[in-house]
Amino acid sequence: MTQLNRITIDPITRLEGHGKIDIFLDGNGDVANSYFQIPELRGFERFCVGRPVEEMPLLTNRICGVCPEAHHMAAAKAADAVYNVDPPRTAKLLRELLYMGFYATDHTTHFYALGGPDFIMGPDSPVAERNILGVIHKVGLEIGGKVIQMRKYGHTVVEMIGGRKVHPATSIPGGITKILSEEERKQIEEMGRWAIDFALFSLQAFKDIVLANKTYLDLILGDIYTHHTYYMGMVDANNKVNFYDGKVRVVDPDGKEFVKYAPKDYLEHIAEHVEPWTYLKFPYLKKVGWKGFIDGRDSGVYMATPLSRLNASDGMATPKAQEAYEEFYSTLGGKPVHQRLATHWARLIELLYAAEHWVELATDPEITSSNVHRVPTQTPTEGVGIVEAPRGTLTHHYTTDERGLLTKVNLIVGTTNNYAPIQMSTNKAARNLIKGGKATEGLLNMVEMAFRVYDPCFGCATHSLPGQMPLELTIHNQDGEITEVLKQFVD
Amino acid sequence: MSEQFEPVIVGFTCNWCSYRAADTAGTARVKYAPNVRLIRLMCSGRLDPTFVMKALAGGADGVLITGCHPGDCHYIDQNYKALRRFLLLRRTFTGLGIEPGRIKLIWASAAEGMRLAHEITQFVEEIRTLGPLNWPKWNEQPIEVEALDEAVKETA
Amino acid sequence: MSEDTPNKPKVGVYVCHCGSNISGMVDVEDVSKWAREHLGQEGLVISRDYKFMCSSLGQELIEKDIKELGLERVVVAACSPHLHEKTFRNTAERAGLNPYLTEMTSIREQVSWVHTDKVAATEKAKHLIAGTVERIAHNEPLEKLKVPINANTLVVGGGIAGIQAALEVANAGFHVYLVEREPSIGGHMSQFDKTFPTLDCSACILTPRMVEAGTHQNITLLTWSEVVNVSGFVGNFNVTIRKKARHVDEELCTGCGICWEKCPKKVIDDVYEAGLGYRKAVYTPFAQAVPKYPVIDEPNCTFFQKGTCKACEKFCPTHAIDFKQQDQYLNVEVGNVILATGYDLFDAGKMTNYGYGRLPNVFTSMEFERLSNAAGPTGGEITLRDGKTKPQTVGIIHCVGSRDKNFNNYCSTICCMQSLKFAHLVKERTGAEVYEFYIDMRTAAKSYDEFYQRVLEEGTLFVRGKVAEVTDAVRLRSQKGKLIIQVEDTLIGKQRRIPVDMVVLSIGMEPRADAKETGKMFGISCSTDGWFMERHPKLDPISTMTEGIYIAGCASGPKDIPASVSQGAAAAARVLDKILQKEVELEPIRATVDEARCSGCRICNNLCPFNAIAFIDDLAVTRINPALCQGCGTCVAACPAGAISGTGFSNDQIFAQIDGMLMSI
Amino acid sequence: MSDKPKFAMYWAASCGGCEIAVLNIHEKILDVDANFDVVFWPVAMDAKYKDVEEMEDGSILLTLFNGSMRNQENEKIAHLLRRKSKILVSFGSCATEGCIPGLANLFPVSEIFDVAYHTASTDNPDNIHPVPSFEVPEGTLTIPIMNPTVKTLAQVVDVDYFMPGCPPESHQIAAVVDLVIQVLQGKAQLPPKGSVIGAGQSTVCDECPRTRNVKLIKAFHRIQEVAPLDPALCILEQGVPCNGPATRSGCMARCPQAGAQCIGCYGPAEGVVDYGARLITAFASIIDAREPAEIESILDGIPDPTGQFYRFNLADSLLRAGRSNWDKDGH
Repeated sequence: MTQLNRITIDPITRLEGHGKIDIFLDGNGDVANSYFQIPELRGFERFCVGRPVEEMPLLTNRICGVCPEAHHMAAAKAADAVYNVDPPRTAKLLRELLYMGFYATDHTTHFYALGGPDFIMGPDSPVAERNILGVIHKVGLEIGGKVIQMRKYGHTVVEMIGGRKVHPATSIPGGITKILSEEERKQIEEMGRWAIDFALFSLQAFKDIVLANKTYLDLILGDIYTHHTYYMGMVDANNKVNFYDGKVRVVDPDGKEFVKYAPKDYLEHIAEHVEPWTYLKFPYLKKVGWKGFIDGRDSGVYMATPLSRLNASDGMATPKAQEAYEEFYSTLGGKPVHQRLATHWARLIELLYAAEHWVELATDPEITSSNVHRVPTQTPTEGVGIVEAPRGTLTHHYTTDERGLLTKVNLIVGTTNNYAPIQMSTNKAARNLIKGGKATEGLLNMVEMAFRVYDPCFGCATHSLPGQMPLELTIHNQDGEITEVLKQFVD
Repeated sequence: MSEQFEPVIVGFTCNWCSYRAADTAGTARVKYAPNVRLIRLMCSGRLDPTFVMKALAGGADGVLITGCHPGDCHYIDQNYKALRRFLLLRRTFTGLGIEPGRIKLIWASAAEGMRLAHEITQFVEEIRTLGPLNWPKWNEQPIEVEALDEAVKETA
Repeated sequence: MSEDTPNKPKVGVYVCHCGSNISGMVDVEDVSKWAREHLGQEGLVISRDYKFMCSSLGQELIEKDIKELGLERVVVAACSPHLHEKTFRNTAERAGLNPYLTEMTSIREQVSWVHTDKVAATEKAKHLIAGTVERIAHNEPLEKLKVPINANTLVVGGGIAGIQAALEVANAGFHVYLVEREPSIGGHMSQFDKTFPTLDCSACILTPRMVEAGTHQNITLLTWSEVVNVSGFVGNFNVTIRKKARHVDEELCTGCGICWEKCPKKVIDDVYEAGLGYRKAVYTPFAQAVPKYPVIDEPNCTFFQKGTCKACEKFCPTHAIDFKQQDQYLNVEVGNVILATGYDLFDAGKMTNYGYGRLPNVFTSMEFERLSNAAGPTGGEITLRDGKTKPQTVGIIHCVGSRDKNFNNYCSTICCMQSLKFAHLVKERTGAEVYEFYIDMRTAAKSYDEFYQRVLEEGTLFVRGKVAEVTDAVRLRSQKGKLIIQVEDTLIGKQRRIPVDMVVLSIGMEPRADAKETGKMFGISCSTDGWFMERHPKLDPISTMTEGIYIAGCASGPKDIPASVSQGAAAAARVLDKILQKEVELEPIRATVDEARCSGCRICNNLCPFNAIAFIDDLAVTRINPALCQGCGTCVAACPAGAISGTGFSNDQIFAQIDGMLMSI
Repeated sequence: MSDKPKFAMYWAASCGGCEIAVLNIHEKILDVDANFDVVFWPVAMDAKYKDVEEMEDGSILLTLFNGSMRNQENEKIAHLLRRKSKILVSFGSCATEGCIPGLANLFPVSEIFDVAYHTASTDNPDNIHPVPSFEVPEGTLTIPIMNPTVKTLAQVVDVDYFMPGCPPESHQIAAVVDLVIQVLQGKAQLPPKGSVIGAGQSTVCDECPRTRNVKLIKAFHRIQEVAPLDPALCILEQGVPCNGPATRSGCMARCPQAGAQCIGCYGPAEGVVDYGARLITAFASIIDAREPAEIESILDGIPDPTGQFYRFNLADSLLRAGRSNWDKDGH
């Protein structure tokens, strides 16, 4: 068989390997195939076995320093389930409030520092401007301060309830260890109201700059970034988006409910596929089956992102977010939205919901109650805890002995859900953009945009941050000489 | 297995009972196995678990801890504190895959040279049946990348 | 981390042949040669082997090397440090090297004498030496701690042992605080009538001593008083004494006795009279009491109970009665303490098969002492409970509560002799027939056995066997009203039922009920049977593990009067020795806290049995009092912050020793 | 631009929390920017291995290195950055003591694979495991080889300073940044090589506001059995195994202040050789029992001693790994 050229896209550095894309070209220099590899495994599922279940919220924190709050919550809920204990209402409120603070911070970071610049500045604007600084210049200086402010506020909430800014410490089986004081509550409420304004401001900015701009809209609606897959997201009793609790709902490529399952039943619906060339597994819908990296109703591939959560739900549980939700679908021509780039918009709608709900929780009369823990009385056995991490549905599944020491641990983390779609998106982008062994202009960013929409956090799967992943792409000719080096700088 | 395995054992004795018991054994010319090397402490209460770990990490196959009989401690009741540490240490070792039998705590009064000798010989036999521990000398042998490849290939 | 630092201190290693004791099983030349060749990088500059290191020539060898080679550390591989550690430390000191920079490795007791394979033995010797050589690099020069001695002495317990001790110290010209719980000193001895074997009158020999103690210018007598707190350490104890309210002003009282004549309240005296006699609510326990002042016994005093009476006050010629008097707390500073707290008597009621308390004519030995005492309730008449009937036959049962695994395993040592004394007194005063029921006769002291012979000759009947039961259930009408002693006579191998009128239970001694608390207060321990523990049962029976605390008399176990007296004197001698030294030297093996690193977690605070560890609240750190610290190192090993270090046995020293011992050779 | 001293920050096997902690020093980050020329910081900017390779040895003044040595690539970069840096700081718990992922040292890599690729939800009938090098139709794909044992940075290269914490507290990071800047301005001295920076000398109790008394306990409790705890009283005295007494100070006792026990992320105190040993002896010291049977039953209250004592520190402990990690016959 003919010697193929190879293109290696290495998100960070060639030797560090926080995930890299190998693109193989055929004799004509067209894309034969591409592989997105995750080269790291830390083995939490093994070494957590033998530990006391109450430590899981603290141990699994360390899976990811970007979304430790998500692991903390999923672990705490799984531990509740293991003891079959229902935490007092206040404990749940506090956990969820912490989680809203986290969501607001995380979505803000992604939109302004990572995803947003593509639009606000435009995909083909000079790379040097396509970053947070560029955004500041375009939208106005005060935005920079606001972004930092928003991150600070979010972290303050996390610290007030979780005890620490990174790796919260307070959730335990049956509730939480910290009581919220009235002073803290006031402060949190004020910050929350500010956060709502910030979210609205961000949405407005998105509309003014992106939606008003035909080029961007076309880009969003274009085919390169479109995949017809299943969509997953957690919903409350009214099928509204919920990050902390509820049932997991999956809709098919036509937006019809495919299944809605309770966390404990996840094994009936989710399975993971293993490939020998990467450490990360590929989850898929068990009842549909693994058909490889392909679109459509017959492929078990699903997506779990802000966009999928909106697709999988019937709306948002807070008024302003609900408005935004409706506008979202009316603008993009109804449900479900398959255009991946719309995820950025969806993310801002979630930001608004997080901020609104933040205030709802902070003003709940029971939030400062001292009844924050219920002592478990039953023999620990088995439990599943699911939350929506910003990057997808996060599942923790524990089995313990009668002393509550873990005997089995299974984790399906946020980003992992999207591993197959990411592989597909990058592959598709590459196929569309690389012709005749030559990369077209803006290819790099186009390909990068293809997976940046997923806000991939390999901290969970491996250990890299959702960074503006700088790309370096090298194209070899038949003889393997470098004919062209395309680079994107970020500084 | 050409020649039989000779365990290396580090022993910690208190100055007042067990170390004197060793003296008594000597004076009475009681014979016992030469595998134990004794370190004198003022009291079994001085025994820091770090000593035991250092001994095992340093190549010992077992560690013997001795003190005055409960109630007879020269320092009134410090040997009870040694007992508590010993029991917790042994549990910790189990989690690290070290047989609990590799550390032993015995009480011996200054008069019990016979007993000490007997216990030592018996402990040596117990370790002999457990076999060598030979814990890796981590600092002395940094794993070479080649060796590493091998190691991983067989595991992966 | 004890990494090889380039300039390690210069070490000399000296391997002793001990004649052939060591060289017979250990190839000492090879060991010494090996050390020279392999321990260079550990700082070794010289290693020698020699026939007898402890000989003056051997020591000179070391001194010479220290001077000429500038040795900074000396390792002697020879016998046990318990034999010659001092010797070689002195050697080093003579050559100008701090004694604590010398270490011994036992290759005799731990190697040559106990192993049979010369190769293995030689190898083990090398390992041990390597360990010591690595260890000694981390030894620090240490100075003995010197603490000044307060010349005052506290004696607790005013029995004969305590009195003796107090007098000895006082006569030597030093001040003594003599503390007694009861209203008078004198202890058990003051209750006896005669003392064996000489039969001289207890009161006659005791009283002069009591008086001397009571009037001695160097003795502060504190009766009706108890020690409630002790702090400090050898040479510098601070003692709090509770002086219970006597309600009698000692300044004014003349001891005339009118108050107890007039006192309307009769009280059964179960302390001094063992329950056989009465005293008043205001009383002195006995006529010769020292001091002469009575006490008012609040629980029994009508005024204190009902608020009226005050008879004593009305009649007191010197207005010495003071109902308002309160307990006083005195703080005294002393350098040494002698505990002569004595013993309690076994509670005969526990042996229900002997019927004490149920059968009126079963008496305890102490009751008998009072019966036979001229100053006692019956004026020395030996009668049955009714107070008039003279017994025809008397059975004396030995070892009641002693040598009995149900009660006390030990022998109370005095019961045999006291029983013989009783037999003699019964015969002398009543002519009754006397049976002695014994397990073994123990009469092992000066002229004790002669006394036994004498009692035998007087016709006392001896039955060898432990009495099973004393009962009033008679089988023969003729025996009606008698007590039957059921016993197996092991000499003739027959069960016997012996009818008697009176039974005397020779009850044993027990540690004071509060001995444990007392021990705790003074920082000393009790043996398993509850007596105070001596530093060494043979070689140091009057010292304890705590410097400056001595024990005398029955506090450390059953004793007769001569033994108690000599212990009192011996303890006094120890104290005087300390006082005359003016200061004590303490081993410098001590723990210290690095306060910068102490987190105040207080993990260590419960660990020190010598109260050397104190928490300083306002600084939130823990401190160790070097004079109280005994150097066990438990807190060093316990500190989770690694903030406590211990001299002589530091982590670095022991880590290095482990490394050395495991060095591959 | 570059007469300013060069600054680098790198992550090996880490979770990213250290980077977040650095970002959380907020405005201080501007001081870093003002005083340093940031030449290598993957999270913040394009980072190209060969660019670093091309730098002169020792040309980077300060490198904050977080993450443990999980695979060969981690080690290679560690060696590279050691060469290029004047001051190499082992930053955070992973680099300094192995952190939670160091618990993997309790097991052989093979076992980690066996579990990870055969979980309840994994559909793996053909027993496929990732392999270092794999032939796909189009060519060969390679992924880095995992080390059998997680190592700390100092076990691989010479380290100048250690900065503990999971992650290091932002106020401590800010303090260290200030210090280095002052050193640059000649206003301060660097601490001796090998020092621990950005932390205290003592242990967490030193900063913990809870009241402490003489400790003697009859039972250990798991926090969910007794929560909520008395907020004013030492957690350990309430029977909950709190690692505070043995854990280096510097975090301001955040977890105890939030009603949770210290889990030990700041590692051992100054000069301590083995963190776990300190905790073993500390916990044993407060047990109020003398009879072996009673002591054992009290110890049952610590269900996972190995995890309790070596949660963060296993890779840096004297024994460093569980026996089965290296000894096939071990169990």
